[in-house]
Amino acid sequence: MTQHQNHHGGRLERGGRLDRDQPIGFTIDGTALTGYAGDTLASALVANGRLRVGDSIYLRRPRGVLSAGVEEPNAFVRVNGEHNESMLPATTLELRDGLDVTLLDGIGVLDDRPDRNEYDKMHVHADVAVIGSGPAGLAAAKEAASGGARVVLFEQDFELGGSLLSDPTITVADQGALDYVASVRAELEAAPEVTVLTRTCVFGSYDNNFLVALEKRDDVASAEGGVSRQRLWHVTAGQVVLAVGAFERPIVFSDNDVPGVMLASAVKTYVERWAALPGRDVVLFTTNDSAYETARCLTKAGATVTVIDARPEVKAATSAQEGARRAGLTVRTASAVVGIEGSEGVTGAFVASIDDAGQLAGDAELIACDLVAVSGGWTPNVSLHSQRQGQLAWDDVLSGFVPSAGVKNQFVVGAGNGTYDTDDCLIEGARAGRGAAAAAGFPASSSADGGDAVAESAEVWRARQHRAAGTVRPLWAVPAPDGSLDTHFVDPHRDNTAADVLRATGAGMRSVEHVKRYTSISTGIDQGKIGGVNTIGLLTQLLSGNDTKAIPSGQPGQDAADAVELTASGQPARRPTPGTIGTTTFRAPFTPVAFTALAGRGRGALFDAARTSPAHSWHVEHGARFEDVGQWKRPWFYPQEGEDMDAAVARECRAAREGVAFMDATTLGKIEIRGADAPEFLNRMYTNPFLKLPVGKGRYGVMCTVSGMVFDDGVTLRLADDRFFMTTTTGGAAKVLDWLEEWSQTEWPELDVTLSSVTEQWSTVAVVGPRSREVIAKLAPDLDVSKEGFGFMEFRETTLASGIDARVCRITFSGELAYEINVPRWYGLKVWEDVAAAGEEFDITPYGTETMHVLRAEKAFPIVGQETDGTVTPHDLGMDWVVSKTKEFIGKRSFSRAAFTEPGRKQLVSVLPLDHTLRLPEGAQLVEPDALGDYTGEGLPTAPIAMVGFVTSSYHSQALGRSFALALVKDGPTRVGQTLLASFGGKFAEVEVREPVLYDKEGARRDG
Amino acid sequence: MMVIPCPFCGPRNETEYTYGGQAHVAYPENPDALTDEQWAQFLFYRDNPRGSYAERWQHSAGCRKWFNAVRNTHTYEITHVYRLDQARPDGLPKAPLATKEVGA
Amino acid sequence: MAEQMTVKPAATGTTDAAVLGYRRSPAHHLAELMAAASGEQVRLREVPFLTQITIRATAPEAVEAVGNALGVTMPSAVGEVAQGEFGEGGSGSSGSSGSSGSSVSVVWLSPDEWLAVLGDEADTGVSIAAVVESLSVALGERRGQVVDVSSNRTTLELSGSKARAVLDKTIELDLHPREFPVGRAVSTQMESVAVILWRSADDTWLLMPRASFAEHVVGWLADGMREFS
Amino acid sequence: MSQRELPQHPDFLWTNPDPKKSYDVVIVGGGGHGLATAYNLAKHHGITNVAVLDKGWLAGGNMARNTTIIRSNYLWDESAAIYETSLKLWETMQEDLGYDVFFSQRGVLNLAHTMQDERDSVRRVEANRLNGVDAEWVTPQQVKELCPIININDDIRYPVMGGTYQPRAGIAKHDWVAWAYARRANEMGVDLIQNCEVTGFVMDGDRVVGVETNRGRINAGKVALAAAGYTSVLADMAGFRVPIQSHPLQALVSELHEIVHPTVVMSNHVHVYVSQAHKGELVMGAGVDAYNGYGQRGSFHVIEHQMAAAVELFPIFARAHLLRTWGGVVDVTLDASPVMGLTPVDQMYVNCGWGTGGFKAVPAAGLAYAHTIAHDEPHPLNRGYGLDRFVTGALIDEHGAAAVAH
Repeated sequence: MTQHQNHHGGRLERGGRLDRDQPIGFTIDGTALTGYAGDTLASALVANGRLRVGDSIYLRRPRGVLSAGVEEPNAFVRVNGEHNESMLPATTLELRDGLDVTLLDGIGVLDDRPDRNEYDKMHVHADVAVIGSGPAGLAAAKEAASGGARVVLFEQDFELGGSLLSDPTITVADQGALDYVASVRAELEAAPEVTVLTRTCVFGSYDNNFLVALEKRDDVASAEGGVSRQRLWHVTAGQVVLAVGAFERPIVFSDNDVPGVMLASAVKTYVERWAALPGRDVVLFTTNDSAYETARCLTKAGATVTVIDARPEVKAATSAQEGARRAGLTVRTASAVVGIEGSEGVTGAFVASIDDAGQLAGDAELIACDLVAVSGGWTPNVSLHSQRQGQLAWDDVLSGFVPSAGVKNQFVVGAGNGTYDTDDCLIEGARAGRGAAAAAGFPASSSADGGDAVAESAEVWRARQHRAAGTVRPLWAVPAPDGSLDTHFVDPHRDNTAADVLRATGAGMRSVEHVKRYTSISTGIDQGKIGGVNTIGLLTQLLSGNDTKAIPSGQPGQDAADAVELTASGQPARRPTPGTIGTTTFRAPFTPVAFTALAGRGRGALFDAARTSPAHSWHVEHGARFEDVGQWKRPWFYPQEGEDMDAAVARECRAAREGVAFMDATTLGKIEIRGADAPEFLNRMYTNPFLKLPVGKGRYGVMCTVSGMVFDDGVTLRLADDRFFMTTTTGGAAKVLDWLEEWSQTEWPELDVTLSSVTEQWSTVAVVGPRSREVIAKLAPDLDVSKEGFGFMEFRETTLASGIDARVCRITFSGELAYEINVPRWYGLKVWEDVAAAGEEFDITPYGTETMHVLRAEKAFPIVGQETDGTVTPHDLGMDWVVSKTKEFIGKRSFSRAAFTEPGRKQLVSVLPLDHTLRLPEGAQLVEPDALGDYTGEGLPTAPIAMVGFVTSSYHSQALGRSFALALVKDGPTRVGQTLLASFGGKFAEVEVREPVLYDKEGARRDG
Repeated sequence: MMVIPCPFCGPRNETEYTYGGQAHVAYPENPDALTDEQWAQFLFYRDNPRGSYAERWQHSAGCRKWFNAVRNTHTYEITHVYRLDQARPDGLPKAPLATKEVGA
Repeated sequence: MAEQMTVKPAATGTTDAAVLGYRRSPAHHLAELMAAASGEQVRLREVPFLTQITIRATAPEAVEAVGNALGVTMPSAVGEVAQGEFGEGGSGSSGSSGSSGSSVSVVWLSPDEWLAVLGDEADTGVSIAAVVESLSVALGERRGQVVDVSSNRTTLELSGSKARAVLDKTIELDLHPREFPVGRAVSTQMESVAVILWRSADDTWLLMPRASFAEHVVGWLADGMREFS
Repeated sequence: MSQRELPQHPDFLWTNPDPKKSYDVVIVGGGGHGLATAYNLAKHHGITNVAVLDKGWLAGGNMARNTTIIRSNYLWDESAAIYETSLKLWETMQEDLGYDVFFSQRGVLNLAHTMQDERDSVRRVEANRLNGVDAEWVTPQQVKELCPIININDDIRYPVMGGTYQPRAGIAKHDWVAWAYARRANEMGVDLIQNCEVTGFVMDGDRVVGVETNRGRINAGKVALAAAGYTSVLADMAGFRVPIQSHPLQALVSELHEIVHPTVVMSNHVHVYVSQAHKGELVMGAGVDAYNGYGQRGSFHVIEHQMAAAVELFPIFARAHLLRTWGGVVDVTLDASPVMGLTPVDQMYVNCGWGTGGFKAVPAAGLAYAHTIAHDEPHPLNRGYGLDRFVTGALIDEHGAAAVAH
């Protein structure tokens, strides 16, 4: 593909920030090449004479390296190896020994092998965060640090210096540019409170100066693990100094995407920083003075340079044009490159004169060359500023959007603020550094670097910026001799051209956001860094009607010369400017970030806490299978050798109903409540009365939301007149405490009530079954466990045989005689084991949540979250008895609304499949037998079939010897005895509606 | 990242807080005295301005105290933070139950 | 109304040593893991069985009374921890705890909530029940609460020159000595797990998560320690 | 391997007129709902003297910010009815509007990670089927067959226990949809007025007769609000309240990748909602931020959590890159169902509260809302969605019933 290989320049014999003693071998598309330590992949390619990279994504046009930085739209690679990483720009990829890459055609390929690298996160707090280490950033950091402030300096490159790395020959603060960088670096690294982070890109800027940055640590990451390959920094900064530079804009002309067309500043960077010469015969096409520096360094490197300057002749002897001529260059003014010769690589540039309106003013002339360096002007990098809703204003002289209204506690300095003179950057940076340090409470110790003893007004400073920038003549689209705009690339990554923009305006698009969407400009990987402002400029030109040739006519309502754009004040501006058109929105991230780096360490077991009870190890040892209940790991069932779940659950159920079984109930939420008004408070929270609950007794209660829906339930014990011990559901523990706190604090602060969570202070073992009394008698010899001596819903404080103090309650969630033993959690395992030992002679059986569910369902005890879904009232559950008719409580008012009093509510019943072996799927819907019409379950019914309810719980009952289910059914209690059809998976089964409670209706078993 | 100044614990990241919606919406003194329309207003209607908004937050990962904050819902800037027993700063938006009823 | 019910009052004597021997701390089973993760630069261990009592009080005189019972001036602002001696030699002896004493730290948790932390009763001879009793008497009928939460949380100690680096990976708060000096303790969270974070010395930090989260917190910390091991 | 490039948009979309003095109907809000409503007014009710006003650029709100998931597998009858009507209209939209909207019926999987997820899923599937909505429960193995890149192993904290699958569900291209409606409406005479912000309403007693805007007064026979999260601000001007709260909702895309993800996967439990768009970018929705916000931005930690979940479920996403994040303003009601119907102001109508369902509802909402406006009474599809349900308590609680977001 590359007959042009090695046609271009190559590595210069000296110079550059390279370690020439350290050659680095790498492979691209199977070809072995060599670079040096200090190279990027792109600089090594340039040094090897290879500008050509992958093809463009849709048009399959050959493309070359365009830039030397994060804005690169063409040069993307996949890094091969154990873990392929896709879509990395060659311009920012540090060259490493053995690097093996494949060029991409604008699109990535995801590797499906697991990424075994590590990624972590770090939080850092800074008094002053300085982003960017060019001259402005270094000056800012140096000043900010001088008074002892905590300063963090972020640099996305692997070297500090920013633009100074490409300007090594200039003098900065009376020393060589690189010496200056080294001296500031040394100073910063010596300061105890300063952190310098290279390879670290701040990609997100959020409210309150919260910054997010990604550090690439391939240089330190270890194969053994522990050290992350990338680190996400969460930065909380008092003050932020944005010193993030500017992007050079390409120029939109015909075939401006041919390999060998490169940004002028990138050319300079390759030559100066990496001693890599991108071309030997160079046409340099510029709209401004800055590119003359590129001409100078190219000449010095031995290249021939022809300057094509879009601007008319500037007569002043001090002009850049004259300077270049004096240096022996050919400078052609009022001219433009209007086309490129060559497709796989530049072999020549067509150059023509242009008139004041930017139209061609003569025939094009071909100048042979192997590189076209372009400079369309500069665009301050405003991404981070704009992510914080910082305002921008279009500056005609600078020909760019510059920050206007600032962001609170932020400073924007240097090229990112339109300050392009290095000395001015130092002044502006230092001033911001001092300002930030002072605002952070650590005034800088050093005095001014000079030049700003009296700070200029914004206007004076702007004038200074204007003088430094010189004259810029923006060329939003250079006409081609054939009038076509089809290969005038505006957004190379998305393969969008000026012709696309023209179509957009012709279609009625007036907003830049619409143009973006109509074309897809700025949606590519560089997110508009390359094409954003050129699009806006082009749009301005098209909507102004200046370029009459470019504006189609005859479209209804499309007289573009009359296009109306509104200014911020809402007044129509007949002549749009880039400022009135405005930019698209800048969003994080500034540069792409791997998903896995954002995921960090929170993977696998660390994704979310798994909460365990003190007896967890026992459950594991005894073969429990676990169920996730919220964050808790609860034993689900304990299969024995050869048992499936059904067999295990049947055995566990039998034990509980016929002998004795025990369950870990530690996960239930527990809240200690104290206060003179605690009874009143509970009375308002629960639907049933609590004022008269005697000390020593417990009561089951239901809580509702304000809108009357069941919210949680549980048993609350009265420990003393003013002390209660509330239990909640496992999943509801946190929300119930929050709920109580909210009402206590925000609505009824006058009530004397205090709440504390003791969920994990206590470990709870439920001992269940006809023989549980015997087990408890052994465990708690001091306790009178007789039916008379220890009644249902009572509790006792006692000392167990082991000497451990315990609170024993007689509570049942199965209908059987049952006890709950509560002990401080650190005795939980011991007491669990003691229960197992005491019960051994009765063949005590551990059971899990599944058996618990079966047992309670046989008794129609609802489970909040299973029988309820946020639309179910206590009445719907058949629990009218738990709803007071007299007292006021939360939710009560809602019950008198129409939807709660009219028939048709779904209410709890049990349903029995006529086929006793059929266990209905939970969630099966219920319909009336004649509701199906001719629907057989095949495919879908032609019209909706009315549903009357659905199955909430469904099990096989050991006690009943058959399958059964609970269901919420419209007017359920009135349907008892009716037959309904359960619908599931395209099948139907007849079920009989029954009263909810199927087992021990009289409640005879709870006393043993 | 919003940094919310808890009146008791000082500034902490929003991740430590629970949002509680509009402030100063008192539970009705006597719910039974309300019409269904009025009750619906209490249950389901909250102001939703673009701009200054008095709202409730709980410092759930810290002192667990509820407090009020005035925050701009567009800029997310918090201009006032005050305890439940402190008066609402002057000039803030009205309380919701004061506005007209909705039928339809 | 319920006077006929005899709810046994909490014992206030010293717990039997054999009984104390039955205790298992929440990170007991993680000791090996913690030891393996520890090295020269950072170490992690559990400090088990500290006596921890939640104190809730609102009235100034109630706050003063419980402070007196503990022998401290109750801290009044976020981050503050008061230190004192409970029992023998301290002003807070309840008279029922025999001849033992323990240093006590009182951590401010909210305007009306504190956590009193004392040594393991097996070491100090000061029983939890004795502290609860003493504080309950001090609080009296006034609004508030005294609750034993010794089992509710455990205490993990992270120490060493890289301890802060490990914490900075996971704690959002500013842990710089200017903002978080030695002796400061606050409620915050670690990857959405609530913890009390307490800087007990320059390079020593205590984290107190609730007991069921011990495994997760140890897992996070150990994972973060690996690069320093 | 060549990548799919979408065809170009038509050469002409719409005119940009100045507002007239008066319209029969002024629709406030030029998003999907406003545009579809205008189209339906013109198409089905012969009402063409209509203006759609937008304070910014057309379809620049949630229409430009959503993750384009289209499905109808909602639990309750009322929801299933309107979303299934919508889905059927999606199936014919391309012909109806003469514009390719790239409705790709690649199916949507809703994953279950807990036993209660599974119960809720089965319940929803069975209800869907009886309501004529294609839906099925699928096992983890079937999940894997439908979407081979999903990790169904037990090595993650919340393993996949199965899911529901709606084969006819899918995604579309949002701008194309909005512009399809805009172009047709414009062709039939509807004026699309951009950069036109409503600053007040002109009343004649209890009746609205016009709107004040930054481009002057516009008289209106009827005024229809279709402004999503901004409905509260407008209703406030009109003197009534709507029971919605506006929250930030974030979404994100990766760079372009060759296609690896054949369907749409949603997991409420771990907050992952992901598809791979036509051109190859991964599109993901995040969870709703808890607080009220009109800032069109949310909090970054929400995205970090989501990424952890995404990479757990889809190990292949590890090396994809986050390219762009953005935020929208979702207007949510307490029952997570929309409000559509009459208002206390005569001749003023409201359509809001769609939460994360707005995009998929566009065609049916346009149909029902146009009917409501034209006849001054609700269409059968939105009879249950009036403000009165908050008074009677007859909520359509898609939220409480653990239905799925997005």
